[in-house]
Amino acid sequence: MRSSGRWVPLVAVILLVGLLGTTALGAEPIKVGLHAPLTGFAAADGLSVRQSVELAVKQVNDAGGINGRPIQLVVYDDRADAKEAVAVAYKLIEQDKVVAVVGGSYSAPMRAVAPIYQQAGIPMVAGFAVHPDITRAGDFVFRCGMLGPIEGAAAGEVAGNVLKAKTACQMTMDNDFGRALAEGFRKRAGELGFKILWESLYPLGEQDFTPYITKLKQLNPDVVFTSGYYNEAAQFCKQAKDLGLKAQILGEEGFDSPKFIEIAGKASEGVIIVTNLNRDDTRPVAKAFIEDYRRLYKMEPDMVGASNFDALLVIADALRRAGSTDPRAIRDAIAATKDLQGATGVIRRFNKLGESTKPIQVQIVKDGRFRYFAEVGDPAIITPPEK
Amino acid sequence: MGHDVEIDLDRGHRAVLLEMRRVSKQFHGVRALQDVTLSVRQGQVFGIVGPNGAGKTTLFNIVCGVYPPTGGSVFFQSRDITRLGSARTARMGIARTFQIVRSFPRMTVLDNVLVGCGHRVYGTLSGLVGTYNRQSVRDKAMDLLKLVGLDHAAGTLAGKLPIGLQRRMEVARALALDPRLLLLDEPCAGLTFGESEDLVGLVQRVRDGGVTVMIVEHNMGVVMSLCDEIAVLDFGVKIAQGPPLQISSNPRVIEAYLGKEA
Amino acid sequence: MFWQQLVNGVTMGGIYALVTLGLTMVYGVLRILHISHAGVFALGAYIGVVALRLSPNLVVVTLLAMLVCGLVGVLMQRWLYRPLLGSSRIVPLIASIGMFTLMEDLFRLAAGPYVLPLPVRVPFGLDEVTTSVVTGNQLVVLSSAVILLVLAWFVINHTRLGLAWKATEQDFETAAAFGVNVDRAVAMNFLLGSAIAGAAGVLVGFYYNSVYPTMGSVPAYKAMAIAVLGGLGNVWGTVIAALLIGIIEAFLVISPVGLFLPRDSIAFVALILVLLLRPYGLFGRR
Amino acid sequence: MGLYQVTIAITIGIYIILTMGLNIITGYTGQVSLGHAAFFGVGAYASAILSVRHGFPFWAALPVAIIATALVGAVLGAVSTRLREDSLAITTIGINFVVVSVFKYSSFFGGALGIGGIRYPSFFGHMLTKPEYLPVVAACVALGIWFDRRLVRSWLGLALRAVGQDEAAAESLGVDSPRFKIVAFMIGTAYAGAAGSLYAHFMSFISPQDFGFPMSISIISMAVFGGLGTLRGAILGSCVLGLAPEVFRPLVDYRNLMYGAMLLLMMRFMPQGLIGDGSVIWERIRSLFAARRLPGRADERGGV
Repeated sequence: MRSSGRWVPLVAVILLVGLLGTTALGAEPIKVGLHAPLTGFAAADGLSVRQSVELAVKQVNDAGGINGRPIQLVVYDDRADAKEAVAVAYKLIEQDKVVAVVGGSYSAPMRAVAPIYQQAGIPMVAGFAVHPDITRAGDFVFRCGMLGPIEGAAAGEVAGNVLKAKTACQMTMDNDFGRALAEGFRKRAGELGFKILWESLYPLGEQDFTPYITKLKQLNPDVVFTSGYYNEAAQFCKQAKDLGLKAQILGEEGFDSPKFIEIAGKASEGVIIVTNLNRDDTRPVAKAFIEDYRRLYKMEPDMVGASNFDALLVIADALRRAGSTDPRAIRDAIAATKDLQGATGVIRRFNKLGESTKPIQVQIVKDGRFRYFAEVGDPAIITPPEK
Repeated sequence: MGHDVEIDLDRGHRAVLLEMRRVSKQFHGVRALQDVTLSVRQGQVFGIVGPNGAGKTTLFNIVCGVYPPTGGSVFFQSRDITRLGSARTARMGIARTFQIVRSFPRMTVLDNVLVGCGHRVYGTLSGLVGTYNRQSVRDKAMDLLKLVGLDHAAGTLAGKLPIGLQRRMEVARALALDPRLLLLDEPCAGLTFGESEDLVGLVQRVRDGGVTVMIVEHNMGVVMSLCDEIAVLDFGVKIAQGPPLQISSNPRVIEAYLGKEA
Repeated sequence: MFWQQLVNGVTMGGIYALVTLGLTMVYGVLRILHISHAGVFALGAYIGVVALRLSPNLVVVTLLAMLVCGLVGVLMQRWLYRPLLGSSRIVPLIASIGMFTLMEDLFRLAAGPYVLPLPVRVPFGLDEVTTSVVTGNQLVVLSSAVILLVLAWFVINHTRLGLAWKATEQDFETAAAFGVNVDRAVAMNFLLGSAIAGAAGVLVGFYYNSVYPTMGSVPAYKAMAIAVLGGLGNVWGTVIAALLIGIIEAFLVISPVGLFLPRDSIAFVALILVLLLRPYGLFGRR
Repeated sequence: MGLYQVTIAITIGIYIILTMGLNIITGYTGQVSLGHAAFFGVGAYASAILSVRHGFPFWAALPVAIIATALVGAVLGAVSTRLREDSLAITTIGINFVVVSVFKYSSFFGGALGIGGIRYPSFFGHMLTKPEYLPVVAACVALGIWFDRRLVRSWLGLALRAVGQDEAAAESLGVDSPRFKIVAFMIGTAYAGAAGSLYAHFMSFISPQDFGFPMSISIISMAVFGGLGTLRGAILGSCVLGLAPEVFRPLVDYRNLMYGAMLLLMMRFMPQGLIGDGSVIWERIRSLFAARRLPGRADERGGV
């Protein structure tokens, strides 16, 4: 051990010079933090989030950054665990001194860190986490994605008015995401008057849906609204086709991933989902996101990535308008966001609670690709609660 | 299989400490003990002999309450202890050693003996919180270790001692219960002649201290020199009981041990 | 509807049996809770994905997976468990958990966090056969499970190796005393147990057409519960317990009880209830 | 000390209390519990419900949570007396799964959404901030250490270790092991209850998956990593494995890999744990002390 001791001071000097060197060249970077579940059960979503936000940063910096200053992204893995997310939050605030944060993780960690960012006065924009309490933490917390109940209500709207279903069943994934969606769907079904024959609850990570489908075949509803992430969704559709379930399968943003189509194969044909990424979107921002993503990462983008891509755009747009990196100014600028062109649609505005209002896209799988099917823009459904 | 009329040599001048009435025990159909009746008097060294698998250790385990008999009952100081668990029988004053030595390997020899000293406290709640390593208790434990010649090894971990020394520690640990009855399960197994001699001396000192001893042993030399009375078990049945001389000449005992003459 | 549910249950039971079989065999011989067995199960699925490049035929892919997983099992036993036999019971358990976490992350780093499909070609187009009660895929899983279980039954009950295992199970020293090469017997035990787990990995990867890094985590602990439920070390008790749990889950999940009791804890609830009545499991012995 | 360091210190303090509790159950009394996180959860939920729904202040919620958890622990203790080592280990896994699904399924426990709005303790009207919460946790850790030292020196501690090392021998010396196992579980789960309460008030929001089986694995890994059966091992193990995720954080993608590898190599090459009884490092430390200490001290009491 002793011999290497002599080298340590020398190496340290070289490193120091190196660091100083880089920052001196470009204008001082603006540090933005990112939470993402890069390992653990949610590693796939973590990778989509990280790749999409890094793409957004690249696009912003290529276009001259924020009045000449580049955005520097600081990413930490929270394994979708509340304890780790709290440690990540303080590290971002105190050590990395970020001016704003993209909340790209699941509901439990995001909910645990929202009050921390509120107290520290650092604006956070959550991507796809659906828990209602996240934005209730205070005025520094915003959300780009949809609220569970709103998305569920949109699915109810599609089932009732678009598909004219008379009977439906719900296959609800048993976590806060699944339950929030089921609640929205149930409420909308009540309003539109179609009957829910059966609501079943299945565990996260479930693979064998044959028992549930056998019962669904017996009940034979017009529509089955299923909540789940892309692996559960693909298993459900595949086994439903194998067992010959006739009902129209209606999914949600969890289905929205190329992996769903790849695994479900032929069984994904004709499945309709409510989501917020429209593949046939003609708007340049959405087109650029989809094409750049495919070119850079050689894989299809998904909703999880898109909603966090937008969260970064919201922060970048606010930084430009605020013209300063003072977190309080950034927060005010975010709150004043108006008709921002995002990959997931036009973000009209953020309400007092920090929830965004966006029309909800409805996609259908045709010849192995998501295509436009409908859009739910009725303010009665898509306007988030104010308090 | 009738059993011999019990010859009560002492005409009862010493009280009966332990009595087993028609005790039998079955393990999944195998009859380990069948209708065994015997009584041990205060201050005796009572030997139990018999070929392997005769049910000697089963008898010990029943007396100590490790498991209840399938039939019959056991009395200690004329109190029924048949269904009492091994912990409660131990606290009543029945101590034992094991055929295969069972020390607390990761505790020091001293701590091993101290576990025995706690018998007054284990039944209570308040007593449990007191510190166990008090001077008075440690002195008592050290005296016991001196008795078995292990006071020099008090600080070493029991697991590190050779088997012979662990067995001696087990005796000291059992004596820490201040027992009225001490059950020794093949204490001489694996010992050298000299070590067996020491053990005989030790048992005699224990007996002189007023402790009644029951001993299961194959080493007939030890049994003959130590025991006042001997019971012989064969296939779970008591085939003879009496003083050593009378037992060694009993034809049925010889037959059980050496098989029938051709 | 009843028959279809029964088939659903038996299919899941078959999969549980294949995963749990290796676990019980290993426990029988080494008395070790081999949690990284589920890592071997997932490894089998990943070998399946790699083997697809050589040949799309399910049988070829399964055999390759069995071979590799068997060897990995033997390596684990040699390198990890044998040196730890002396230490306290909990140490191999924690080492096995460390190994399992390590394997899951290695899969993620090697093959990415995403779910990979396993589009194998099934001989005689068995998977296209679909009747009202049994789907093609279920037929494939059931037939493979039967073949593998019969293979295991034959090895355990009718070969010298199986006899050696029974001897080693009773007591290491006495078995060695009677000329059983204990080391080789234990290694072969791991070989067969791990190979079957590898095959189960391919089967599950095919049945759900999905292979992903954490596919082993639920089977890991559910298989443990089933192994104990069947009586630790009792191979056939475990297979029966696996089928029972598969069937109970299929019927319980769609009943109102399903809303209170999540599927994955049914095995544990059953375990706790049985253990209170029979501390050694349904068919276990002292 | 920034809030980042305070957060880590509080988290490690909570881990130490959990690991000390498990060390009493598994380390001293030899009853393998792989479901300790369930009791961490019982303490957290008890404290959360008492403070959010019934307005209990932290100082009242903590003791009640400890007692409630100890009672639930007694039930597990009773179960453990009927089971043998391996089936007990698996059953504790089962209990972990079942307890978490009770939290997740019943609306009383807030279901999958968990419980939020758990207030920080207030001291004479002043609500503690996070840095001021650290001394509260530190005090609980100190109390836990003091109680452990008292326990190890008491007859109860001696009896527990006897049961842990040879149950039949302990029975033959008057120790009725079922009763003592239940007491061990009660004490160990009481520690977990305290940790749970501290965790709930620290995070101000708890959800079922915080108390799942992976958490139990972390706790037992810390105890075994430091050296099972020793207080010093529990403390060191909690610090090392508690800090590992932060130390490895820059290795963003390889964190889980390093954790698994560390556990595996540790168990493979140093089964006694870093500073457990009989471990190379501890022997060297002791020989260091022994050299300086007056030779001939009669005994070496149970693992410090």
